[in-house]
Amino acid sequence: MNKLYRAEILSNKAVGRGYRRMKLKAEGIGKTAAPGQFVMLRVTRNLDPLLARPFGIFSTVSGNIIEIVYRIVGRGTILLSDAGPGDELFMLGPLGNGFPAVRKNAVPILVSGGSGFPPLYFLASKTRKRAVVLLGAKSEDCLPPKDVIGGFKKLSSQVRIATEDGSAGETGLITDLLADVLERRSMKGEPVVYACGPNAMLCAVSMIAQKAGIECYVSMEERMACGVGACMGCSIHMNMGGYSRACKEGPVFDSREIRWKQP
Amino acid sequence: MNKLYRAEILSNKAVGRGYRRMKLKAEGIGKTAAPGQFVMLRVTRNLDPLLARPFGIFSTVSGNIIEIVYRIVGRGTILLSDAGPGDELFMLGPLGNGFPAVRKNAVPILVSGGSGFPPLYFLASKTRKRAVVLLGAKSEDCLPPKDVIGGFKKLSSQVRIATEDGSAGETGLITDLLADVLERRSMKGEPVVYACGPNAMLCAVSMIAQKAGIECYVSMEERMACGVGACMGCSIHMNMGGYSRACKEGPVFDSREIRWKQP
Amino acid sequence: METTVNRPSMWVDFAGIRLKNPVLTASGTFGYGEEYAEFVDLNMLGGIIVKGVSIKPIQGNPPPRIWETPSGMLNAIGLENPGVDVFISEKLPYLRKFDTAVIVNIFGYSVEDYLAVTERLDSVEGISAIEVNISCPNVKAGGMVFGTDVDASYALLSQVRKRTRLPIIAKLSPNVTDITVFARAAVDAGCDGLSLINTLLGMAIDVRSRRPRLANCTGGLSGPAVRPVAVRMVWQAAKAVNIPIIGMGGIVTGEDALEFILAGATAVAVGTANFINPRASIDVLCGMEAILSQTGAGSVRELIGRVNQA
Amino acid sequence: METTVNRPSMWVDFAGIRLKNPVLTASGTFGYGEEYAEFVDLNMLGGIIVKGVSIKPIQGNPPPRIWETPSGMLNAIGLENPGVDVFISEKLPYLRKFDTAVIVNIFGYSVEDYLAVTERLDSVEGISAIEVNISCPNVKAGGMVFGTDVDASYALLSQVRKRTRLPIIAKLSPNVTDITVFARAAVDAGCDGLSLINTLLGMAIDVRSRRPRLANCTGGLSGPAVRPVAVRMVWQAAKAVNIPIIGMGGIVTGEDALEFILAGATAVAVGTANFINPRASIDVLCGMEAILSQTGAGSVRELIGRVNQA
Ligand SMILES: Cc1cc2nc3c(=O)[nH]c(=O)nc-3n(C[C@H](O)[C@H](O)[C@H](O)COP(=O)(O)OP(=O)(O)OC[C@H]3O[C@@H](n4cnc5c(N)ncnc54)[C@H](O)[C@@H]3O)c2cc1C
Ligand SMILES: Cc1cc2nc3c(=O)[nH]c(=O)nc-3n(C[C@H](O)[C@H](O)[C@H](O)COP(=O)(O)OP(=O)(O)OC[C@H]3O[C@@H](n4cnc5c(N)ncnc54)[C@H](O)[C@@H]3O)c2cc1C
Ligand SMILES: Cc1cc2nc3c(=O)[nH]c(=O)nc-3n(C[C@H](O)[C@H](O)[C@H](O)COP(=O)(O)O)c2cc1C
Ligand SMILES: Cc1cc2nc3c(=O)[nH]c(=O)nc-3n(C[C@H](O)[C@H](O)[C@H](O)COP(=O)(O)O)c2cc1C
Ligand code: FES
Ligand code: FES
Repeated sequence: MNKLYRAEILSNKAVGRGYRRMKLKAEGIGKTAAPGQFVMLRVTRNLDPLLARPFGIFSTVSGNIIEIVYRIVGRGTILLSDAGPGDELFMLGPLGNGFPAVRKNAVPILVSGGSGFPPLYFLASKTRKRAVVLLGAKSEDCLPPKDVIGGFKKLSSQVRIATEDGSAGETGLITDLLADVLERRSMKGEPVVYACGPNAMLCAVSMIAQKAGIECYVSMEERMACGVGACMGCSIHMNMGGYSRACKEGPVFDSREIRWKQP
Repeated sequence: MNKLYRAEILSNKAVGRGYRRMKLKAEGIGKTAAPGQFVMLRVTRNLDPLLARPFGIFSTVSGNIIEIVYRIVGRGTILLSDAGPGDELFMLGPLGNGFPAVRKNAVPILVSGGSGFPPLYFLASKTRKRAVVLLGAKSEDCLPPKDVIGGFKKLSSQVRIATEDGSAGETGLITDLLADVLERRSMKGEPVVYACGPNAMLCAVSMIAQKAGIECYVSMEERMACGVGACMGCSIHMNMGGYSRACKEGPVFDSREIRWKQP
Repeated sequence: METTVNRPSMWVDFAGIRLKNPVLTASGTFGYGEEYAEFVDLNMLGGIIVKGVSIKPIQGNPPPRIWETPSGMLNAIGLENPGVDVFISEKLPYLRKFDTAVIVNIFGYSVEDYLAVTERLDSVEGISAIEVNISCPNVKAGGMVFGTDVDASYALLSQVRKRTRLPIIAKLSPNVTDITVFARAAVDAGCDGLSLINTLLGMAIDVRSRRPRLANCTGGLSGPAVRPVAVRMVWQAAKAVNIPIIGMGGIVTGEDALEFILAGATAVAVGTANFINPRASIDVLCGMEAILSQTGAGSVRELIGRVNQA
Repeated sequence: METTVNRPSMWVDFAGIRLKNPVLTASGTFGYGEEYAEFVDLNMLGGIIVKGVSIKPIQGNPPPRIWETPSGMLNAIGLENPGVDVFISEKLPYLRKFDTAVIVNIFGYSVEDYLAVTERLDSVEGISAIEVNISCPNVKAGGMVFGTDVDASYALLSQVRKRTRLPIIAKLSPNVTDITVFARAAVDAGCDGLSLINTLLGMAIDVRSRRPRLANCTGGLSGPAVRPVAVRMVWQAAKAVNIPIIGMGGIVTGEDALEFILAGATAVAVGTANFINPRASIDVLCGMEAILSQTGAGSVRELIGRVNQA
């Protein structure tokens, strides 16, 4: 159930590549949090910047502690990076619908573009099935922090990296990796794709999955004001027509439900 | 000359009675600062609260370090109290016209109401003449912090305290103290009053000085936006008609120049 | 807390509707109640003004629909809603379970639309009043035209008036030269109350992509940034007419709300603040009570319109 | 810094006045230049729009004159100024020492007042243009009446037009239903340019003393809070008329300024931001240059009105 907390910051450390890792303490938050769900954090007690910021849950350290990993990209995340242990933040969550549970016969393929990895990391750590992890970025410095990649390696059967400029891993797009993995079908069981990243990348990934005729779940990013389904600000265009709310029906959707804007 | 600084906070300590003492480092700020002058401090890098806050200069620790003593009364001063050593603040100053130099034959009588003491403390510490210091407040917890009162005692020939509720010092208004001091004329030399505090109190003080036929200089508080004479927001009604700017012609005025609003 | 020592009386009479307290939630910022029911005991609210409903379902505008601005936000939701029938069959029954006034915000693209929704609602139970939105800046075809043309406003409102026994509240646009003209027109049309302000028409541009931040190009500005404009308009309108006013625009605290009451509002609505704090409406109520008892006021009613001009 | 690699060309032609760059300072927020000369090299500015001058000296309103609001401020200065003669004899000579355009903002309480100031200024050297303030919300007798009545605006502006050879810029009020009507009226009256926006009429109340925060009761809202409204109005006006526009309202950064340029402004003015940062005007200029070169624009002129609507 969604809750409003005054969460206490336990730690807020720079972990490289422009990312920070923040531990937040709030009674019971860790108990219900599921992979793909997110929290809304207010970054100031004043009125500018006004809106709370959404962040995917990266891990549950305990029943009362969650962790987020965020990238400093603007005023809100700069303020967040100024906060220190002991400071309190208004936090709302866990919010939204996460990834569906990984089925017995399924082989999860986690596809992360840019800073889309946090919910996938949570998923990898929560499912017993060893996942195939594909990490893509423009260049090395846009990849997840090293320790996060290390974590993925421990949690998965295989981690493959692609950068567009070849500064790390294989040169090319993450979609190339996905296509390759699906061709080989090296793993036994039903491959299921779980993806998070920029919408253009999610669109491409879902097309590949569709061609391959396999399930694909995507976590969508949209600007949010309320995070609880009230403002209708975070709408995602649906195939059935009309819109769904990323914060309420999403952020995770079956990729086939979404009306993708072809670039 | 006024300067715009990125001042570094050296310390920001609670000193009791709701006050904090902040040391600010800025190249050369201490060299020109005169008693009665003030600085404008921005309390955030964001846009709410928007305006800088004015604070009188309490002391010059060195040519590059000044000190202010501020009371936490609202959002801006709360933010200020959150700042820590190493943080930088946009600072403008020293601003305005301070108290006229204390003449040889003069006996300075410093009259402080509520949180009006900082510029008077600076004056006391800068003049060789030993001053008579009168401190008034509603109740004990509205008096200057203990260490500040201690400082006044070192710097002056006499410190008298009055509280309206009698919780400290003599019971009554500070104007009673002033009247009493002036009656006695115990001190040799020309008494000159230097006052800072709420406008109503400054009005009363100047009336007494006028009756006694002695000079009286008052530091006026008015809301300020720019602090440099551009916005015309801080106007003080003058006897000659029209307005003067507290930030530019003031904050210190000869009390006879001001058109007091009689309560 | 002092506040509980002698709790001030908070009920107000708004056009014959007795509200247990003056704190409502603003249309479009509180859904149909459900979304916030897990954070707020809806029974504590003076009332809920629901998201605008139209005769037919409306999809709304393409995203992006919102953008943050200094102490405010722009929105161009485009009045997405499931239509009045779904509202009545699926949303209203839920709201009726609570002991709070339900005010239904309506709009349309034509006079006929407005009248059809009005008639539909007139026949159902559990509605305290209808708030007629003649001021949505985000619907090209409708809303705004009425809200910024005084004759059109009058014509629309007097027709709506004829179609229902329910109290009707005209929600006015702030995007006008003289709010009092529209306030008087609403009175002449037989409205029982006024709501103001709706959002100010605004725009933001991404200077790198050179595109508007909203797919709709322009949107409605709300939040604390607009409060001074809202307080001024409520003050002007309250001096001009004798029907009660629901004041809104940037209310975040009880102090903010009392500014509107002193300016002449009988009730207030909390909007954007719900987004940054789901319990904002309750915090506003408690804040009002605290200040009232600190200042020794026996009831909130004493303060309505009581700003004393020096 | 990248910016210096290939510096974009920043000059603009504003109604025949060549500005070395599009960054001006807004009337009433930069005094007559002196106050900020110790922080800013005035030669770096595209121009200075001076504090409004009237035919006779004006004392202005009693204090308090200002109040801070969320991301903005209210002011009711009441157009305090020493009068046009003192301006010409004491302020102008100082300004003329700098290599920057001097635009004189004027106002009055009657048409005659406006015309008298205009004629007085027409005869002196060193003035690039006259900005006619028909929109000050803080002067009961004058200003606003013209600014919110299109016929009065037209009548006033066309008379002013006849009294001077100098380019005249109409400073429009944002407190109107349709800005384009007033923009067109200014064009018809023979104005050479437009300035918008002036402040939005607002109000704030001290809920404990129950008094308005400003002695004048209402005041003008300025600062970042109003920017979305200002950008929208500049965009609407730019589409409606072909004379150049000085865009202003909440500009704090170069990015903010470029929003106005893309919306259709040829130049911009920095106002309230000067108060929170005396070097704001220069920071805005540098910020614009930086973004222009990052985005590969050769000149600021390329961007004027170039917002592309999806
Ligand atoms: C469901 C969800 C989960 C997310 N999880 C993470 C995460 O785990 N780690 C992480 O680093 N980032 C995550 N993001 C993106 C994160 O919310 C933005 O980076 C952040 O809001 C930027 O705020 P800012 O003030 O620093 O940037 P600014 O650009 O200054 O923000 C301006 C406005 O745009 C909004 N905004 C900016 N970028 C985004 C974005 N990508 N998505 C949605 N709104 C945006 C902000 O919320 C704010 O309202 C997530 C976004 C969503 C919707
Ligand atoms: C020349 C001068 C010197 C001052 N010196 C000191 C000092 O040495 N120590 C100290 O504690 N205080 C001093 N003050 C008062 C101090 O500026 C205010 O306490 C402070 O601005 C309060 O800000 P806030 O945001 O916490 O309060 P808020 O009430 O939230 O402020 C709201 C607005 O009102 C203004 N404001 C509030 N109180 C005052 C006030 N008393 N005078 C002017 N503006 C005010 C603020 O600047 C802000 O714009 C001085 C004021 C002036 C004009
Ligand atoms: C996201 C959003 C949606 C809104 N939808 C409606 C609506 O459907 N009908 C309406 O009359 N007003 C609508 N409004 C306007 C609000 O009801 C309110 O008048 C305005 O936001 C000012 O109040 P605030 O500043 O407290 O938000 C909406 C406002 C927002 C921010
Ligand atoms: C303190 C103050 C004084 C002003 N005085 C004038 C004036 O004399 N004439 C005028 O046309 N505009 C005046 N303005 C309006 C500004 O020129 C500008 O149009 C408005 O403030 C919006 O810009 P900003 O948000 O950047 O301040 C004044 C604004 C402020 C804040
Ligand atoms: S963010 Fe408000 S509905 Fe999704
Ligand atoms: S604060 Fe601006 S003129 Fe004094």
